[in-house]
Amino acid sequence: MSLTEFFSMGGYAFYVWGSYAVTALLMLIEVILVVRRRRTLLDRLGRIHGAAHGAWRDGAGNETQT
Amino acid sequence: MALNWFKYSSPASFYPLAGRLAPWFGVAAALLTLTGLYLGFFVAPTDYKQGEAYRIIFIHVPAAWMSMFIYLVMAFYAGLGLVFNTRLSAFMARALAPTGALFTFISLWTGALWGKPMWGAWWVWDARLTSELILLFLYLGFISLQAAIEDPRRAARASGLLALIGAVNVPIIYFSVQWWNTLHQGASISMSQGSAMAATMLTAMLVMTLAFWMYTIAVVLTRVRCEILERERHSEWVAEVASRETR
Amino acid sequence: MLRGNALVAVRGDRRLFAGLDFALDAGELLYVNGPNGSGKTTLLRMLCGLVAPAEGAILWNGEDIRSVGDAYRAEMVYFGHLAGVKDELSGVENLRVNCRLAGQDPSDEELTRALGTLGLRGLETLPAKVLSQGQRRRVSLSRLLLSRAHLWILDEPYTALDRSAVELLQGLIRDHLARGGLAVLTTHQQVEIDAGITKELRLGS
Amino acid sequence: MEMSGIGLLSGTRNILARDLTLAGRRITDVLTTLFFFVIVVSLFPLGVGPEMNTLRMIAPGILWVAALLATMLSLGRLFTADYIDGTLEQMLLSPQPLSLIVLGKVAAHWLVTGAPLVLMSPLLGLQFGLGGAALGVLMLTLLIGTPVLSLVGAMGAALTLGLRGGGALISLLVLPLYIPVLIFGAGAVEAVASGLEAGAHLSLLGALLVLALCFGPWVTAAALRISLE
Repeated sequence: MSLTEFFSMGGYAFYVWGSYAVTALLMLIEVILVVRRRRTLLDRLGRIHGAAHGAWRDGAGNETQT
Repeated sequence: MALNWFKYSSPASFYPLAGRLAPWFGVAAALLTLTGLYLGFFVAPTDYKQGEAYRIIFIHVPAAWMSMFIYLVMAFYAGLGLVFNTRLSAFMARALAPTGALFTFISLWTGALWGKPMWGAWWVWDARLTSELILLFLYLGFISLQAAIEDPRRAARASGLLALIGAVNVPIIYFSVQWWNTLHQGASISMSQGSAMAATMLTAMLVMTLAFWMYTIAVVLTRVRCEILERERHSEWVAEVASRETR
Repeated sequence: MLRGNALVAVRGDRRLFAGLDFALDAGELLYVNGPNGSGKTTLLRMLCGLVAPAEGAILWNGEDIRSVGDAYRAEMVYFGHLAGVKDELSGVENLRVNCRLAGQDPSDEELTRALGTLGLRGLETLPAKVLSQGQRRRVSLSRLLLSRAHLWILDEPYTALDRSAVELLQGLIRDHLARGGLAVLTTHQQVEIDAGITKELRLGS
Repeated sequence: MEMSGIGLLSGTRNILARDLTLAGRRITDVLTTLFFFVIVVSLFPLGVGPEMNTLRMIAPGILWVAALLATMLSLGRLFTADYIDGTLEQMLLSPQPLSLIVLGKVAAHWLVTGAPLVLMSPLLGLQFGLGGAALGVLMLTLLIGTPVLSLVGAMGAALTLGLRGGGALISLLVLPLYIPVLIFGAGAVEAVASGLEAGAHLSLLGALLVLALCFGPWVTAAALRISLE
């Protein structure tokens, strides 16, 4: 089986690779989002605990965006 | 592994445990995915009826299974949180929802891409696809309700109750959709009909399912760690963690 | 009779109070004060069983109010910020609905008399939407007159009441305490109640 | 103690009577739901075309979906007024079981929204060329099905109480749960219209009603306690 043959998937390349590509992409996005959420969270917490304890309270929790 | 359940049901002690476990699940997910893809693309034979297009099932079916499993696990944690008032269970339910919705969407997407070459239509009102669509609505309802409530305690309890209502209704909805489908003689997407599934196909599918599980656990553990940090940000131990991990 | 043990209240992310203890017996008034946002209303809603304490327990005759349930609610009346008066119903109808919710079924005569005592004679059959804010509070307060509850929980009851209504309400509380009832009260007005034993609970200090 | 003499269902009856009185004095609310139902159903022929055979075929689905939407529209009112004026708080503090009070409220809701739909449906069915037997079954399915809509809708209304954008949210929560009722309800009418038996549909619809009656008020009561905390 040649490489082109493999990628053509017997004429169903669009459907097969479309499925796999979107799945991979969505999972990748989810991982990136989760990792980024963790980074920003730790970043904020670190800044707060460097300063006064509890500066980051009240409201929706999205202030102190210095 | 003799885990002391009660010790790890407190967020403060679950946090480091989850942190140690998550990378291992991530590695397991990657290895299993590679194995599954190898089996699916190079070992499993071409289906004599559907040609190469059938290879979509190696993600379609596992994703569909995951979407239902995750809903059940989520409802289980939600129930636990409501009955025993444990915060960790509520965090788990909340962390599971986005991944569950993701798999539901993937199963719908791949279902459409599979249906087009097989039935000549992007969407057929097949019982399974329809149920999957409704499941997506249930996930979205859960996520939106949680997002709409500001008080974290009310959000956890209200969405927990909603997850339980959903879990009771899922079998009823599934049964009614099946009934509706047979009455209207709709198309049925089924692998088992006609083509007997080769053992290697089944193996590849199971390996991919396992890979999705490992992925889910890794992502959910990481997300639950974020939840814990956010909710407990005023406590002493979070202050310690923050100063340790940001350095 | 009513005990609070090591109560902790959390609202959203904020800890309103912690380690709060109090005890209240027959004929005693608990006067809860503190600045805005110190958790007065939360404490009172906790005492009703509407809000669960984050930690600690509230005991009625030695039993947790959460396990006593309906029997506790039968012995308690709560008067909060919201009047619980329907615009479309008349004074008598409003009072009757409220009494029935509390498990009582007073006659028309009793209802009219209660409303009359609160200075609403002649207005009993008008829909509540034509009444003033103060008059609506009076309609709502009239259920205290018919209530046989042992425990009164009153959150800012003097709001929107005129001088005479405040005096009337003070009289009601005084009589209630004299009969051996219990009352929990928050208020911003400086109001003296010269009956029974008054205990004070300061929040937010 | 004072409770003796007043029956267990007195809480249900009192609230039912009160809500009916209130609905009587706010009659426009009742009519709004009914008119909505009539208008939505009447729009379909304009969109689909006046071909009677097509209309007859889609009639059960349209009438049922319109009934679903009309019920949805009225759910926002179920607890909101009582929540805003503080009556709901008093209901939670009542010594009577909250689930029975909820049952009274749901019964009133059905009487002012569901029941008029049931009565109006044969007229609309005629516009779509449904025959006598089909009209009868249409009424019967709505009679059994609309109480389920009220009972299930009450759960959603209780969960979204006082939230911003509650109206849109409630449809997202409740509509998926309405699907079985829609399937069995419309299915029964369709079966009869094409000369088949509808017994199985009707029994399943009845089973849904029993299930909703047993658990609905209880779950709604739990949701109300969560929402008012």
